[in-house]
Amino acid sequence: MNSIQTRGWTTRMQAAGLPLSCALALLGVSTGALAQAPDAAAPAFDSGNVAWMLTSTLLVLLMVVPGLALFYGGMVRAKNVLSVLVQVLVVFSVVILLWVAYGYSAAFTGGNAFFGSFTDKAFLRGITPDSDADGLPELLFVVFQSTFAGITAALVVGAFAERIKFCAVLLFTVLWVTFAYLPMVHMVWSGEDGFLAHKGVIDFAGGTVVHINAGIAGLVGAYFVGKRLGYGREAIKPHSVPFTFIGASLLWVGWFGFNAGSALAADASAALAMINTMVATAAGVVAWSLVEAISKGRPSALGAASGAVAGLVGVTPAAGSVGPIGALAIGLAAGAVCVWGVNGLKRLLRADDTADVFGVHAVGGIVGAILTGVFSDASLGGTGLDVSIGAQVWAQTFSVLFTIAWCAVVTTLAILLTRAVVGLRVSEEDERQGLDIVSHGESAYEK
Amino acid sequence: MNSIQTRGWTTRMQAAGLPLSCALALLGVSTGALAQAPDAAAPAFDSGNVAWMLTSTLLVLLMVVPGLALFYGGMVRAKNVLSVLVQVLVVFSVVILLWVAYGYSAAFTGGNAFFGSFTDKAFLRGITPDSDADGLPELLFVVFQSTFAGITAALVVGAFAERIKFCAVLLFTVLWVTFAYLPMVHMVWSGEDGFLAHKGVIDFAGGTVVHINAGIAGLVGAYFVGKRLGYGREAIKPHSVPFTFIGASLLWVGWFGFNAGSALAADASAALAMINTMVATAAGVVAWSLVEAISKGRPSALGAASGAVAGLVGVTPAAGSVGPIGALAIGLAAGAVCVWGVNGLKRLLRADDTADVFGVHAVGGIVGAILTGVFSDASLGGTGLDVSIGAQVWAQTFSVLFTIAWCAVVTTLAILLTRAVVGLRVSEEDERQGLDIVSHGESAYEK
Amino acid sequence: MNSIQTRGWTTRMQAAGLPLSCALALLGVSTGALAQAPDAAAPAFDSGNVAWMLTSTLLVLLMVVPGLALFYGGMVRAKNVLSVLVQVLVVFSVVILLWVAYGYSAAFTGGNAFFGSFTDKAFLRGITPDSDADGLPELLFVVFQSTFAGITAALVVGAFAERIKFCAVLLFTVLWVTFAYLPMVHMVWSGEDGFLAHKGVIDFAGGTVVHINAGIAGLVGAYFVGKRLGYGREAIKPHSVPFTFIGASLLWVGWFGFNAGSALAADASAALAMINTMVATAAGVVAWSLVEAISKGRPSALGAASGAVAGLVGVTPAAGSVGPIGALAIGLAAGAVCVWGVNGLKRLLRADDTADVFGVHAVGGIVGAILTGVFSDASLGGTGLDVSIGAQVWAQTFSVLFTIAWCAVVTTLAILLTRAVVGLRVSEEDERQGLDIVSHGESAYEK
Amino acid sequence: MKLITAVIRPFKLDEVREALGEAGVTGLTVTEVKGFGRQKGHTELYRGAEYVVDFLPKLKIECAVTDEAYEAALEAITAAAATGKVGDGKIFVVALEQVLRIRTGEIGADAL
Amino acid sequence: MKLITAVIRPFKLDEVREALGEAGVTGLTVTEVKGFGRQKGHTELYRGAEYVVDFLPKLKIECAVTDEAYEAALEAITAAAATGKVGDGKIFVVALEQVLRIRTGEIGADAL
Amino acid sequence: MKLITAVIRPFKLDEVREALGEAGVTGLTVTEVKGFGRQKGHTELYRGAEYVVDFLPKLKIECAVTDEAYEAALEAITAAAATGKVGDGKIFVVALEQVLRIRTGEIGADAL
Ligand SMILES: Nc1ncnc2c1ncn2[C@@H]1O[C@H](COP(=O)(O)OP(=O)(O)O)[C@@H](O)[C@H]1O
Ligand SMILES: Nc1ncnc2c1ncn2[C@@H]1O[C@H](COP(=O)(O)OP(=O)(O)O)[C@@H](O)[C@H]1O
Ligand SMILES: Nc1ncnc2c1ncn2[C@@H]1O[C@H](COP(=O)(O)OP(=O)(O)O)[C@@H](O)[C@H]1O
Repeated sequence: MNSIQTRGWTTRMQAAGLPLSCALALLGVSTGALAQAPDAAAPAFDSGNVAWMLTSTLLVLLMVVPGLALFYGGMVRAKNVLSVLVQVLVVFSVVILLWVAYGYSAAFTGGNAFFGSFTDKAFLRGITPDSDADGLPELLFVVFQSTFAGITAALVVGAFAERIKFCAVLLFTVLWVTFAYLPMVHMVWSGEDGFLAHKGVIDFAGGTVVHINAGIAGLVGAYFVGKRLGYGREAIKPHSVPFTFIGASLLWVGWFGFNAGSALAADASAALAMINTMVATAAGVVAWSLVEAISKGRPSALGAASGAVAGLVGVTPAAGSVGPIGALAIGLAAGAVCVWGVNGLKRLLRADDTADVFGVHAVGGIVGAILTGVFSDASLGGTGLDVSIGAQVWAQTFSVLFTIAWCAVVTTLAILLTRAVVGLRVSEEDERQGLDIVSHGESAYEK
Repeated sequence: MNSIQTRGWTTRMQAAGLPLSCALALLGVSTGALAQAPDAAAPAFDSGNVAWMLTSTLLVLLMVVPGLALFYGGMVRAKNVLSVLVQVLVVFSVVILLWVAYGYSAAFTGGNAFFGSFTDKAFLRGITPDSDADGLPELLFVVFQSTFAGITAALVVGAFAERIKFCAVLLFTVLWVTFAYLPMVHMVWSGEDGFLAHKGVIDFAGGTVVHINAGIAGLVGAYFVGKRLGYGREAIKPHSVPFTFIGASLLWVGWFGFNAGSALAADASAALAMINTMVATAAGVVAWSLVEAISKGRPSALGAASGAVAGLVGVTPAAGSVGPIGALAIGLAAGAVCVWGVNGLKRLLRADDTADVFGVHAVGGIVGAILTGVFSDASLGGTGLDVSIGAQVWAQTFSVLFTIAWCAVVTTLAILLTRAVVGLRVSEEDERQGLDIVSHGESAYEK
Repeated sequence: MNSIQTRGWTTRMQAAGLPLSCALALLGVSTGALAQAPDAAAPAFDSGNVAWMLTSTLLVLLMVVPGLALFYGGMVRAKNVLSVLVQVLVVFSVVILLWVAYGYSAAFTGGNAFFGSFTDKAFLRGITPDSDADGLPELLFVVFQSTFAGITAALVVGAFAERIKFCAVLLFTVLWVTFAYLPMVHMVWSGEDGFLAHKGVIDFAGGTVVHINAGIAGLVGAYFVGKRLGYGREAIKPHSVPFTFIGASLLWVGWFGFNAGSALAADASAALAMINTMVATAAGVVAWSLVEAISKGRPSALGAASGAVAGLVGVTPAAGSVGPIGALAIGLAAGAVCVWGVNGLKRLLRADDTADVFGVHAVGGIVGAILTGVFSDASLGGTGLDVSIGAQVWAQTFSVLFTIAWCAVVTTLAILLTRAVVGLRVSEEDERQGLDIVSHGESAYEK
Repeated sequence: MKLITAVIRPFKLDEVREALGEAGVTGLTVTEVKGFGRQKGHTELYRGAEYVVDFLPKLKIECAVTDEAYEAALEAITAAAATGKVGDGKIFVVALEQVLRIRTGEIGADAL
Repeated sequence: MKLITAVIRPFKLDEVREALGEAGVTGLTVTEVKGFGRQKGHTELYRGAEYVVDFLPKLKIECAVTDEAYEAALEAITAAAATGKVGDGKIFVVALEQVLRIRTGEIGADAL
Repeated sequence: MKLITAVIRPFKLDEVREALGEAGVTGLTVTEVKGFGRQKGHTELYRGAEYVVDFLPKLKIECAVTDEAYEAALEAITAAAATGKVGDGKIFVVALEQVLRIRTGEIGADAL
């Protein structure tokens, strides 16, 4: 029933061309899409599913601010904590706007196996409150997914914290989201024709799309941005482990929106994702603590918090298809392997990845992605595979490798372009003084 | 079916008179309203809507504690942080009790165009778990709305933080809620006969009722309480910008309960409010940061956090009736204008509004209220207006002006009365030492 | 339809014996329970109820981390804050795993009046995503209840913070949960045949099971562990009252999941629990502040925060059966009595219960448990009692006494065993240096 | 040369610095300290535990001056830091044997 | 007059203050410092990064005393602050040329 | 004996400590301070309020040395702490009348 108006809008769009219409849209002019009141013969959405997806959406926001911001912010020195908070908040906000502008369209409309259309649903045109996306209001699906885009981009900034220019972060983010995140979503989640969906990958809530993707970007970014001054010589300690702890806790709490929300309904599948997420995280905490206790003699708070995140990352692709005992195994594995990710492997890689985005998110993501192929099998307590465990593990491994390759290439190009246009690092003196004062004109704490 | 008991209760009420019944009620005596078990032939409430409203209620609480408390608490000096936290918590709690005692009744029962009845549903009499308020359990509606009353009162305290007496805050709160907040709710939300509802104002979640109202109270209060010692001479810096950041983040997260909860259902309207709130906030962050970057050279963390709140305030009245692009425009406008609210305008007004309650909540609220009249129009992507844009803008403007006038008068009287009864400010020496020790006998931090 | 696989699993279990199957289960081998996809002829769960229980589950997690962790962590000295955070997180995680392993089974399967079966549903065997527990997915019920077990164990650690060995905490936790928490759940919540359920106790969300239980364990534990060095001589102040405030706030927010979630549905009962929890907590804040203002001259932030928790504890058993005015009375009573619990009574008891687990949780729990027997009566606004007020108060009192006795005995044995096996306290020198460095190899803050 | 150490009330810092500036002192070093003296403290109460806090927040200012500037500096501090109430603080003076500017290696009065 | 500066273990503060009080010293100024010396530090570990922390928390106490009170003050501090284990700290004494009480302008021993 | 007090840039601490160690100084005490001098500060902006921050974070190092070690210590600090830019800091030297090791009661150079 909105068709006439919508069509009129479409016509104006085509006449005016995208740039003009963008400008108009930003000025609030000429967007007639929602003209009908939502209750005029509105389709009946299931209120329980809507309730859960509303909740899930804000839970993912909670993961980013204050969750992730604090998780990272606590790990840096007091002179840089605000720079991390600003970066996370502004990156997230920019990506939300980008998502509305063309991100949703490019990720979730038809197109080819790698990209959707950048214009079909640009500025959400044609979407009204009554628009239905698989039984949910499409606007709700749009906003739920927008938070995924936002958190993935925000995850990356942990890797080059404490020395990067703020404008470099923003330019890089726009490039990276456009060419690494959007196509990954399209390939995995946009439907059967997506490149990796077609290969049969299981990625319930974003093991490849979100975590491996962000982790690889972090590693590549950390290489190009270079090590922090004094890295490996001076003591560069977290300025507030309690903040990191709060952040990890809120990541856990919010992650239920991420994982159980990915069921897109309040049903048995969401319940399964819920318990899996709880169990895997607890297992991640226990595993990391145990490995630390055995290898270093003392389990640490930063370790226990990191173990929670490792468990969460690990269970993300698996949450909807493994059983609780499978989740337990994945949590234990992710927790244990990530200790190595931030120790032995990190020393090997010789990159200064400030918040170990690679060591936790990429490593935990890879462990989870591959074990998803194992524990989803019915014989191991999962909801069942369409193919053999071997075949599924191969599909998972292929997706991991493909994600690594795609993301590494895009990140490299994006960061080289960023370096060329605005430069990557602040001056040595500015780095000593701290980004809070230099880039943002503030001090975090005052006595 | 509760009628006999309820009637008996009513009779006793009338016989005993309010004061006695209050006392009795507090002692738990003579309140027979809930006598029936809720499942005895209970009406079937839609579980999805109930789920979302339960969630929304706790989200608004999250906005207040710890959200608003931290947002404000981080902005004051370390010697006053606890006083802010206590004020927010106790003010909120007192208002909850006041709401149960007579607030809900005065706001939401019949009465005239300005006030409901102070006694009809005093102490929630007659309301049982089965009572239905437009399809929701009335008790749920009562508790949801109680949090709105609580947060509005708590918003005000940011304006005179760091020098006001604690008992003054409490006395002022009771007066102000009774004579400024309750009538505003009644005028806007209690039904077609409310004074401003009748004028056709659109205020989905509380632009006038909550934000302009609180902002004006803050400004007037700040004038009467006077400037802090050393204001404009000494450096009075936020003692913990990270706390303010956490607070702003939790305001954002909780605001979904505020805005999407105002749909009173988990439906398409809530979904619309959800995406609008997300987009406007992101736009507020970006706009404030951009204006700061351009005008001061450095976008700040306090600024980005303030931008989020400005965007949230701006979109509050509009959340249910504009489209996402309208929300984007409102967020950008609110974010940008509020930078001026806390800079140029603030210098002009010469009041020491500690946490810029006026500069953000009143200014952002006015921008939002007026633009709601614009972007709700179908031609601009909204759900449609009953009148022309011009007429709607006038209705919005009238409501704004009326709110300012009503609130300014009530606040002045309330604060003069408070000054007469208990005094407003602590002594100069006490102010130097800090309210934490002087008024609350504690220090916030110990090394 | 899962019967064959499940039976096969059972057979292997019996053949292999529990230890081996545990090991196998941990390795993810041989757990075929979830083999069917959840949507294959799945029962239709009410999406609204599921949505609310998903939300409630994560709310209880929010209470623990970061809620309780911060509430306690803020109260200790800066040199011990991480030890508290780690203890809370790891204790919670261990209990989640224990719950999956045998806790759920021992609590909620048949068995006798005191214990369920430790093996029937060990490792959740036989439970699939489609399993129904009173209209909810059983897995959702399992995970919701797991958080109750986790928080109860975590509550206890506040009592012996700042001097206990980390391994002692863990060993004690496993023993205590197994022999104090699991049977209490079974006695109260597993059905009509549970020992205390049979006596007619009303304990909606865990007054006896959770709070009195944890409070008594804390007191007994504090006696055995002994006082902190310098207790009563040196100033041992909270290192961050704002953290404690944030913690209390998140406890309040999360407690809605605890209390309203205990309705196990999004219905009128949940709505009643919601408003009761809101009102009682506000009353607790006001009562504690008032008593402090009158007796000490200054209401404190730590006091207001403690009052919130006292109100929450008090209303926990009552939330589903009293009316809002009854909740108000309980909140006032709990708030006021607990001031005495942490002052006069504490001095009397001469135990160094670091975070007043006894003074708030046991004392508030007892007040609440007994008043529940009063205000649940229809004549006082409750949903009605099956017996006279006197009889119900006796049932409540009996439950309280029984809980105290059972818990005191189990705690004593558990702590003596722990002392014998790993010892309870760190050395004097280590206690001076602080547990963060000594037990976890970290410092919380760095400037 | 003399090393002047003054313990003052925290909120007096800016005034003292300006006064010293006018007296020709161009550098100083400030430390947050806790002072114990005649000035009365306050009590704090955390749940059941009451503590008397005797150590009050003060700032310690150290400045090295030439013998000529010495008197003026003393007067400047005294004038700027005084409120007339107990707790205004004290000034301590010791003889300075040597001063050195790290950047240039200059020594003595040149280094000030 | 002498200025006594003592670096002590933090938890000894109250005892030292009392001992000084008995020795007739009525005022002192305390600073949180980090000390490096013979006492061994500890290691901290944050994920992969291990740091040896050599600087340990100490308190620095400064008190100005008359020449007569000097010996007693030294003994008081030594007695109260000693545990006999490495890291008890040190006392440094310098000559005080002048003392001034800001509130009154009194100088010399009167200002103490 | 001398008491050397050096105000340095915070990030130079480790280098200075090592240099002092090589010069035979085995103990020192460090305090976080704020310094005011020729080095320019920066501005901070909180919403509408702009502040010029003139006090910059510095570390103050105190070490007691024997008269023999004195020169070497001074040179060690100067060499290790210098960057050549304004703000490198200063060194102040006063005569030390007495040193006492609390643990043993040793006095004089033995106590160092
Ligand atoms: N003998 C002393 N040695 C070192 N510092 C002192 C001494 N006496 C006082 N102070 C410092 O001076 C501050 C002010 O002293 P106080 O006796 O309270 O007031 P007043 O300076 O007005 O006499 C104290 O807090 C303490 O820091
Ligand atoms: N030469 C020195 N100059 C200044 N401070 C010193 C010196 N030597 C030791 N200290 C301080 O005294 C503290 C204790 O010294 P340490 O050698 O550890 O033990 P002890 O005092 O028992 O010999 C150190 O932490 C440091 O603060
Ligand atoms: N006269 C002085 N008395 C005490 N401290 C001083 C004095 N002059 C400088 N300082 C300290 O030395 C630091 C560096 O001094 P500054 O003038 O900025 O640079 P430079 O040391 O290169 O000349 C200051 O921040 C301050 O802490």
